[in-house]
Amino acid sequence: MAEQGRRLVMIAAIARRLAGLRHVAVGAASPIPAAASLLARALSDDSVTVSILGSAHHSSFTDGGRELFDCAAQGRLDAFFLSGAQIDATGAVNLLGLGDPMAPTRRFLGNFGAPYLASLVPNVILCRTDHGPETLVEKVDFVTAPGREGRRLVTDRCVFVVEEGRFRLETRHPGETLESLRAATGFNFEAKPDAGITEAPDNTMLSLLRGPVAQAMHEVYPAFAAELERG
Amino acid sequence: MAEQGRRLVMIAAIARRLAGLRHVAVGAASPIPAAASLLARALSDDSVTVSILGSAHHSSFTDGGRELFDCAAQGRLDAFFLSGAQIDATGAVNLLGLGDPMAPTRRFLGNFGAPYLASLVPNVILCRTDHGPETLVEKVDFVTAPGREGRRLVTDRCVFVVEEGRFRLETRHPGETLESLRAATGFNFEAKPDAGITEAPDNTMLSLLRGPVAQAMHEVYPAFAAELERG
Amino acid sequence: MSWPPSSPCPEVLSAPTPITLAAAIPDGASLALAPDYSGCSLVTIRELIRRRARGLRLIGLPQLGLQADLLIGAGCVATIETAAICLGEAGIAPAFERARRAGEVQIIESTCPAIHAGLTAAEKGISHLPLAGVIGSDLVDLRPDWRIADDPFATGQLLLVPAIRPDILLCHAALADNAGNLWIGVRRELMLAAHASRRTLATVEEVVDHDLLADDVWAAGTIPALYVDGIAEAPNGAAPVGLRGRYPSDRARLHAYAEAARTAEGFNRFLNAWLGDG
Amino acid sequence: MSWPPSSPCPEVLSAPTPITLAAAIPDGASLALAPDYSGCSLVTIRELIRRRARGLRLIGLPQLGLQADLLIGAGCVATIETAAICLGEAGIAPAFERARRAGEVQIIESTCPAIHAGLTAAEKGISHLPLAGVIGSDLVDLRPDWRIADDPFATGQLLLVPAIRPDILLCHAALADNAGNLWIGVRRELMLAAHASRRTLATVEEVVDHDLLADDVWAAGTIPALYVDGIAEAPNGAAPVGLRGRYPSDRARLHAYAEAARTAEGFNRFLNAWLGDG
Repeated sequence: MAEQGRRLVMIAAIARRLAGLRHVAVGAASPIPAAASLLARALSDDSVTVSILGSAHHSSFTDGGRELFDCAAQGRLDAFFLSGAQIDATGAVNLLGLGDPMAPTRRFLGNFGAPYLASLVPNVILCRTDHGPETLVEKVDFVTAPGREGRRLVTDRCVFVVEEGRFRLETRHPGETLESLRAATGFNFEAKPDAGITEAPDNTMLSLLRGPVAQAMHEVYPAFAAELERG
Repeated sequence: MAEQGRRLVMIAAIARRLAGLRHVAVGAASPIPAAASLLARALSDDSVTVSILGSAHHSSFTDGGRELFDCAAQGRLDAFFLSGAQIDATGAVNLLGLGDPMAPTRRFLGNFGAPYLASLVPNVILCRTDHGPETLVEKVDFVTAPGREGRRLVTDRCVFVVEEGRFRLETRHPGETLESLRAATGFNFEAKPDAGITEAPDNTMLSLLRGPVAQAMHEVYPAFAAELERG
Repeated sequence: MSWPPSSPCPEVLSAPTPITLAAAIPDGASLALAPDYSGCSLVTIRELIRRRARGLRLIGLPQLGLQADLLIGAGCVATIETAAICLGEAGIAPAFERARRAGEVQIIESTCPAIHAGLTAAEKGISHLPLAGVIGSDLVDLRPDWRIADDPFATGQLLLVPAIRPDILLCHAALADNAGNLWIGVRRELMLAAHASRRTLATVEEVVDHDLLADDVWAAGTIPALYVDGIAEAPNGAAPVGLRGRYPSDRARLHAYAEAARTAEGFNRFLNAWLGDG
Repeated sequence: MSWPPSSPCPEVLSAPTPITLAAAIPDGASLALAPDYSGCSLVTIRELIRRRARGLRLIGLPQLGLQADLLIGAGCVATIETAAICLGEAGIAPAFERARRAGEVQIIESTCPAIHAGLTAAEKGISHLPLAGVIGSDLVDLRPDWRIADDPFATGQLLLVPAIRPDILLCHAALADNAGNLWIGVRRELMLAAHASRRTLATVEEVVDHDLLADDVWAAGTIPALYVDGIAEAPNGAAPVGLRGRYPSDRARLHAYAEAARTAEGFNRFLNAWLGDG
């Protein structure tokens, strides 16, 4: 499947998880979660509030940097997205570095708000566009945030969900097999009994993505928005 | 001494205590402290910042009701004023009520911010315009805020200061004697060895009071401002 | 955890009026109200009295004024938690004073920074906030729910004040927009209370057509719709108290109230006249 | 207590420029800096580098970006306390990464809400703030200054984060007035940091003649002069990062920096060109 096709599958898979929520926030440098959230908003007839950090037009925060965190603690933030330089079989993420955390052999950008949001936001969706064995590992070197039952990981190859403390395969994207996924994943996993194929975006979704979603994405993610418009 | 004369002596006595400070705040329903603070500002060539609560023009707070208290805790508030339905020999004030605090025989307005500000603001000046034995008592029925060494009480008759845990007479206003003060005061007190007469406002003060101070008072205390203008 | 979870946010009221706002405040609710200088929805208070609300637990932000006195006099109030209650320059709140003497209202005595601290704890989703000062005041003895603890980071003791989570904030502001954003300017205690409260209901002088969040100059003083559950347009909705930047308080009317309400009969005459007003 | 006490507020700088602002930041000071999206005074950072500042202890609000990377590359920095450090879409902060590998900068790892909590504790004059969440992260093991305590009001445990009191907040904003009031709009983390810091120094795009506190629409987004110790007019003072509502970041320049600064030589070439610029 071409890269743009995989992206659209990821966006649709995430957007479907956001249906019925009230308030979804998206951190910096997260174009796929941003597109998925804006798609969920468009599908909900704007009943989902979307806060895109770093956006002047799609953020409803007026109380400074702390507001996102206070909002989460108040129970007013239903979903947030995290990436993870490492993500492990339990759903834990590592945003800090490899090796000794006091002197990592490789350091990532930092923990940001993940240690807090991961425990306070009911729906934290993990997202990686480069499903591979170095990223998806048996055990993270540093627990920026621990895993949690029900947490989902959406990659460019499949959707995992934590059940009984470990990721299970929920759906695989078109073109993937259980074998191709095992080869690309650094941890062992079971597939859910009903694991099927990730549903591709339908025509309504595709037209919303090309139209209002792409338009809303232009401010913060112009290149990504242009690709959405090309379809 | 006529009422207006006493007021001017009080205002001058307070203003002299505020010289050299950076930031003075005045609570609600405090015309004499407000006039004294604005006078101190005028005398300082506007180097004193004056925050008058309830004023749109003379308040530099922009972070809501909590800011006054945060500001005090930061060490950014040099002086504040308290009244007290009862004030006792130790400098403690009672803003709550008489008798059992759970069922007072007479209840005043409430504690406001006094329990906090009295301990965090370095210069809390107590102020009463009706020096009498029911107000100035040996022991308050309820300690809204305890006394503190060096705390001053400015009344319409004299200035007291807490030294070694009790009020001593610092100066008496023109027309008062030690005897007249003892008769009007519900607690016993010593006079400081150097206790003299409270200095009346000089001509500079009087002209500032009639001019810029009265003008600045008009927003919140129109009647009081008109009296200042009459001189 | 089921997916998706039920939303933690209440439904937004559709097409609200002061009457429907009042109807959305159930008997027994804890209700945060501003002091007379900071955005009072008297027009909704009137509807609360008309519908004979009962058992309200008022929380002052951090004081209470005319709104509380009217509700208390009309028998709507069970408890008040406040740093003070008064009618500004008109002095003692007369209906409160009568109810207090009759033992008809329970008073939870507080102090301004303790109420701000309790609301801040709720805003941050923590059980309590440490508070400087206050220790040394007899007020601490009146609050068995407050705790004194050794400061874990310094010598000395700290007061720990539990979170205050009002069911509802009711306020009045100058402007809202069609999306439900509420402009409160520098009256930031209303934003704190909106964050801390489960619901926020407001009346406004006018609903404007432009997006208050689109321009940072307006956004800086705006409570986002995210926190606001119902807004009704109600010009002059704060009267007879004032609204900063819009209109002053009606001093003659406030003094007339303070005078009349010294007796139960006078209060009822004033109230009936007011209920007949609009 | 002597009367009057010496003022707790520092002197306001008279007629400041970015050069005098930089001179007012002593070596070894703890210096709060905004992330690239929230008001960076690059024009003062340049003067700090020109005067060869040393031993600065940077605090991210709550992250750090280009300002920190330039200061670190120029050898001005001893420690950083931050939730993250990066150049936005230009990725890893290259001078920081080199200094980290060489052990030239000490990193105090944090997370956004812990920094906000530490500043809030300082704002409120308390030793610490309880913080929800975070427990369960290995980050707690990296912070011996944080404490875990039983929640005195609920079952479970709370993280206690000590107050963060920066010596100086340095920022850039759109407007100030002649009285020293600083308009920061919705960038409210700057107001929190100004409250928490001993001094606030700022550059602005323009100094306006009208009083920013006179109109609530402006006042709502204004840090009062009370907290501000020096303001210098410096148009385009945030470049090459952007200023919300004024100008975007210079993406080409940031990417050129990210590329060049991968080596010490490249960094120095970029720095010298920049120091020669203005």
